[in-house]
Amino acid sequence: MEQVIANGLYLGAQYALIALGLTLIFALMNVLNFAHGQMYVLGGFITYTVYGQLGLPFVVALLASGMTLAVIGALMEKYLFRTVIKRSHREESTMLLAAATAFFFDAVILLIFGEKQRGVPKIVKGVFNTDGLIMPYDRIAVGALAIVFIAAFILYMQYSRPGRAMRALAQDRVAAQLMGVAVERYSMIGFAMGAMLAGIVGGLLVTITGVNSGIGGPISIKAFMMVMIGGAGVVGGAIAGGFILGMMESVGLTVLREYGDVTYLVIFAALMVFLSIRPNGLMGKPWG
Amino acid sequence: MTRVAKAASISAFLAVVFILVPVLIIATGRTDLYYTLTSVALLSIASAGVWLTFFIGRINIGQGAYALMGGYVSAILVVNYGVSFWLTLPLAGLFCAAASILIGYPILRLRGVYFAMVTLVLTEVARLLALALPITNGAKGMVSIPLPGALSIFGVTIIPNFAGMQSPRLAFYLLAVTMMVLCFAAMYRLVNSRIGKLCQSLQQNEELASSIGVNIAYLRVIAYAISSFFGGVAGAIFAAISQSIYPSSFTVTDSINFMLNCFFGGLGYVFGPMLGTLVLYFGWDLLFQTGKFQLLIYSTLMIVLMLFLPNGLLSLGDLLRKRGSNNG
Amino acid sequence: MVDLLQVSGLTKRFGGLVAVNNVSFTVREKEILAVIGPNGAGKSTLFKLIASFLRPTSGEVLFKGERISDLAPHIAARKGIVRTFQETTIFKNMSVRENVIIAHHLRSKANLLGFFLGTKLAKADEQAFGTSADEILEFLGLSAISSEIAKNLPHGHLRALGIAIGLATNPTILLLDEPFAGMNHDETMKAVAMVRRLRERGLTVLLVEHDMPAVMKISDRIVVINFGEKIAEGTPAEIQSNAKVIEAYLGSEDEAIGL
Amino acid sequence: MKTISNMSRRVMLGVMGAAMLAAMPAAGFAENAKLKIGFVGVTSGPAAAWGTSNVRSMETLAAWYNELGGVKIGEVTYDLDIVTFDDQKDPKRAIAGMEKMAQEGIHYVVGPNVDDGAAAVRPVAEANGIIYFPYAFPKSLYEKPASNAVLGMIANYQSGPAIYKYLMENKGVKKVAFVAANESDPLSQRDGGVAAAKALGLEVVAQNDTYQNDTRDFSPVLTPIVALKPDLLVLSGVAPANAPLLIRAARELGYEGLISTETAQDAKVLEEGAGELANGFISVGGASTPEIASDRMKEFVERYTKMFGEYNDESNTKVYALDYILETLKASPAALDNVEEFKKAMDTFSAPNPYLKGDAKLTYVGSTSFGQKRQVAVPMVVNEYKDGAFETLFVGTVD
Repeated sequence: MEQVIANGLYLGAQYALIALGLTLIFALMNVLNFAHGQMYVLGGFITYTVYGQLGLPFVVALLASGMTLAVIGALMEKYLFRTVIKRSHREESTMLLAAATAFFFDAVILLIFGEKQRGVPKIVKGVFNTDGLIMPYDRIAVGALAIVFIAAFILYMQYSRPGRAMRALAQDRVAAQLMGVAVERYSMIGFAMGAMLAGIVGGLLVTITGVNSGIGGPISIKAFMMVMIGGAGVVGGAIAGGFILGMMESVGLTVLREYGDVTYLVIFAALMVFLSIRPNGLMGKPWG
Repeated sequence: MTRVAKAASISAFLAVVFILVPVLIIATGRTDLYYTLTSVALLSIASAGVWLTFFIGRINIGQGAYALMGGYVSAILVVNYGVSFWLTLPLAGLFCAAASILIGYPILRLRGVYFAMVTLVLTEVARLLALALPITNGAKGMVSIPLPGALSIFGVTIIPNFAGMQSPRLAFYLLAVTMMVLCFAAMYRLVNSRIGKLCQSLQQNEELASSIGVNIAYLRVIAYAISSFFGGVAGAIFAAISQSIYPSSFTVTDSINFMLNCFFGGLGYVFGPMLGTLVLYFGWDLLFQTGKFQLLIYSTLMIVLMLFLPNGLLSLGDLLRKRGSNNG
Repeated sequence: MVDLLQVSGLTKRFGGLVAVNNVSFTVREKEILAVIGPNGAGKSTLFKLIASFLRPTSGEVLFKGERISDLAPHIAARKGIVRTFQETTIFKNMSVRENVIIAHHLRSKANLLGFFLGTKLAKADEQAFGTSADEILEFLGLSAISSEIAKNLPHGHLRALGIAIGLATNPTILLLDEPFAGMNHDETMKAVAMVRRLRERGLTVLLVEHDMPAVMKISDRIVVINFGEKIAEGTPAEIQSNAKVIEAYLGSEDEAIGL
Repeated sequence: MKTISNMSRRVMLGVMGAAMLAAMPAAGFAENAKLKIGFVGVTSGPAAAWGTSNVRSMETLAAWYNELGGVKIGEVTYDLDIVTFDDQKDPKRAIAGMEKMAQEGIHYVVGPNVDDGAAAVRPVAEANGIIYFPYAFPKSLYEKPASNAVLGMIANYQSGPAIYKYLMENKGVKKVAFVAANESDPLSQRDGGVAAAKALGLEVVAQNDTYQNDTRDFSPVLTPIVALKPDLLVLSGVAPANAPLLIRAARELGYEGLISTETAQDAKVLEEGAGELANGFISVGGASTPEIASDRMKEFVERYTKMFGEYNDESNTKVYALDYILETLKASPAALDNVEEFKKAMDTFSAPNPYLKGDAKLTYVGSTSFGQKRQVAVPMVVNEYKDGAFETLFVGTVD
């Protein structure tokens, strides 16, 4: 059972980090970024190239992933989403734009990096092993790093000037504007940060699970689920959602294995029932 | 539009889909277009359902679930119980509508991305159920489903046996297009009747709608049931064409595509989903020549169109009209 | 006068917070009754409880002697108790006339299928709604703008449209949520006159309001709440001289009471 | 000024376009007639690796043949033209793809890559006289009354028993555990594998464990299975992308038994994804292992690598389909536009297998499994992964 909980915690930490970027973008702009998973994949491939192929230190690779994605995110906000939000009658239209950018990323990634599953050398070798609890050191390292990034993100949002501005923006766009927050500027920064988080988590996880050009879509969907569990647009919710989903998968796959192929059926059904009872997730704003 | 102009454009449309298209296909020998257009017609029926849920203010990414369900209902009835395909068609739709009432009643309380998300999960639930339930034949799918038989009423054969035809492709095309015309006619009537206004009232403000005495829960469920009915019918016909159905016949990707069709055509226009499906599905097919750059070009065009026409292709007409009146 | 609406022992808790605490009063037929109170006194919650948009923790609301507290809002509306909204809540992408026509929903004789098929009954309904909508717009002085899209209207017209929507449901009692908020003096005077005319149409009006001078002018009786509790009830004159009320408002908005 | 420069640019572009159009036929060496061979399968999305290795094998071979002056069938020499269609793993699209092939007058198509697609295209293929080579295992595709599908590789119900038997006899395997993705193809393959293992008298300790295909971390799935301490862990129908992740997770959880699969895998992917943890992993491959590969196979690998930058070991299996089509056509030129002739030829067809050392033959098999010859006789090469490459464990045959 310790193993199951350890698996769940590790999974939760990485899920939470994936969900953070998505929820940030959603909170600031009400955009459900379908391309989040593709950004993660791109981050993974950049780390693969810099660390795995060019042989530069892992930290450099991780920075490269984060920075590249931040720039891409900023450009996307400025030239795509801002325009469409301004000109569209219904804000759901951004979903089509997000989906189209997801396809675009898919195509570009496939053309540049090919169709094969890619991996990099381990960042830390060896396995931690005591009485039935087994955890490779690289997983521990990645899990810890993920938690560090989450903590840094929370502190940044809480105490830095841009962080506070973004929180005001998330709470009430109009009020924030009246209070003198540069809405456009912080929307762009927020989008860039969300994309950067996706890139960083992609770079982190490529060391454990590798990367593959086609997994962006499924990762986005999983991230949506975590965000919904916790409540859309709430940082705490994304973290809670990530850990809950991680734990449910870990425990479910062990407890329900006798019954065959039902673990995910149960998880999904539970999610539907849960949301029917709590329509805004654990701690979401009413009207996502 | 005046009544005359309306009648004229409707008859022109009917003439194009029922006469001109088959004639052109026969003249040019491009018989592969029958299937492409059949797909467009069927997918646009399913997309029309999604459009209807947009019309009451809900983002629906769950239509794939009902298409899959409809396909299985029809396939199971035809294969296991020997029911005529023609009877299973409405039954598949009704089954989906009934299921959607049960599912929709609790989840339609959700709004925005939450509803979108739950419906997305629903698609996956449908796939997993199709894998797990014994009646669906699980992972092995249902194959060798017979083609639709003859339909006769009072001894008069209305539709001949598909299996006996030289090419069932034309027959499937006509069937799909007929269903599409019926479906969009019903939608058009719905949207332009008082019910349409009621649905719009839901989309624009549920609280106010409720305060003027509209039973919002009931109306939402009704709209969702009609939407799912469309999905089920489309799925059933697809199962008949491919003579097989698998848990993966309709997936999350399909659900997302249905939604995109609606966006692309325009959420503010009844015929948006039809045009959106035509352009997106056909567009992909036309780009077939570009090989490995297909997806790149497709997605780039989509982004560009989105930037210039964020309210859908049909908003182009409005834009031109506005520009014309400004200049005049 | 007959008691139309009885509010008895109404209480609403949100978690640990008591928003409305054991409030009781009655509304008589064809009177204008105002509920006032300082900011955050629980007026809005009370209003939602009466209109069945919230369920009370305890206590109940009786309408013509029948409990309506746990009914869905549309059922309450069907019984004749209809609210308008504090914010400018309208169907923003419809024209003014369409807004009013759609609000005739409760008067439909045809059902949904009938409207779909366009039966005789449905056509008669449509006809009747149109006529009635025009009459209501005329009554509220909105005829000139009946084909404007609602979201383009100025503030004052929106408020009037909200009332027009309320009227279209043919209510017995109309609940107005801050009908004078954000209006200047002239607009308020017009609105006061309009509310008076509502009563002349035979309606009972219950309003929740901030604007003291207007309330003093318009109301037959006033209920004052503070911190979720009723602290006074009476005619405008009685309220103006009530020590508790003055105390409640002191320091915050003394001039607002009109002293 | 601006207008003029714009105009001149437009004129330039126009001229260049026209020149290119004019140059095209000349550049095409259009002396030979064209023979179009189709491909309908998945070349994008998470399963892109399957179809991509198909397409690239075909394109490499076609370029090779064209370079050598074309393929002579009957009296005519043809240049090969590979027409590909990405069905995105969607059976509805697969039908459209097959329709397109019919429209192009193509009678021989490779693909689709999955069960649902292969089943969905059947009506179109049969109505339009198209022989197709799916990489999908359902028997109903190949048994009568179906007649136009030819299984392009070894089915898991053929290779599974052989592998399990070998491992029983040589490695003392007694307890087997199965794990599969929760999708049609892997689940069907798992069911086949479980039945085969039971028939051999093996103890199946886990047969219900599944994972979502989008799983990236397999520790939770494998934790309970590893605790059962099986001797052999079978990854049924595992996608090449998932195989290294599963292997790595199992090993890191302390699993010490054998791991095998019945589908083709890629050595490079295993090396990057699992490194030395993948050593000893058993899979079914084609014939590129040095022990058995002929010079032609080596040259194929070389050309493929040159054309696409990197070889994919799955192509060992997928190189065969196009050669089978061409060789059978050579043996029966009338089949060029009459697939009935092709079917007749299949019963007696035989040609040397150019990719294997020794005197192996290309023939059609499948009588035992399907009751008619509807499978290519790809050698059943069972590989063991070791330090970045495959080694041949044993070679079997299918009849």
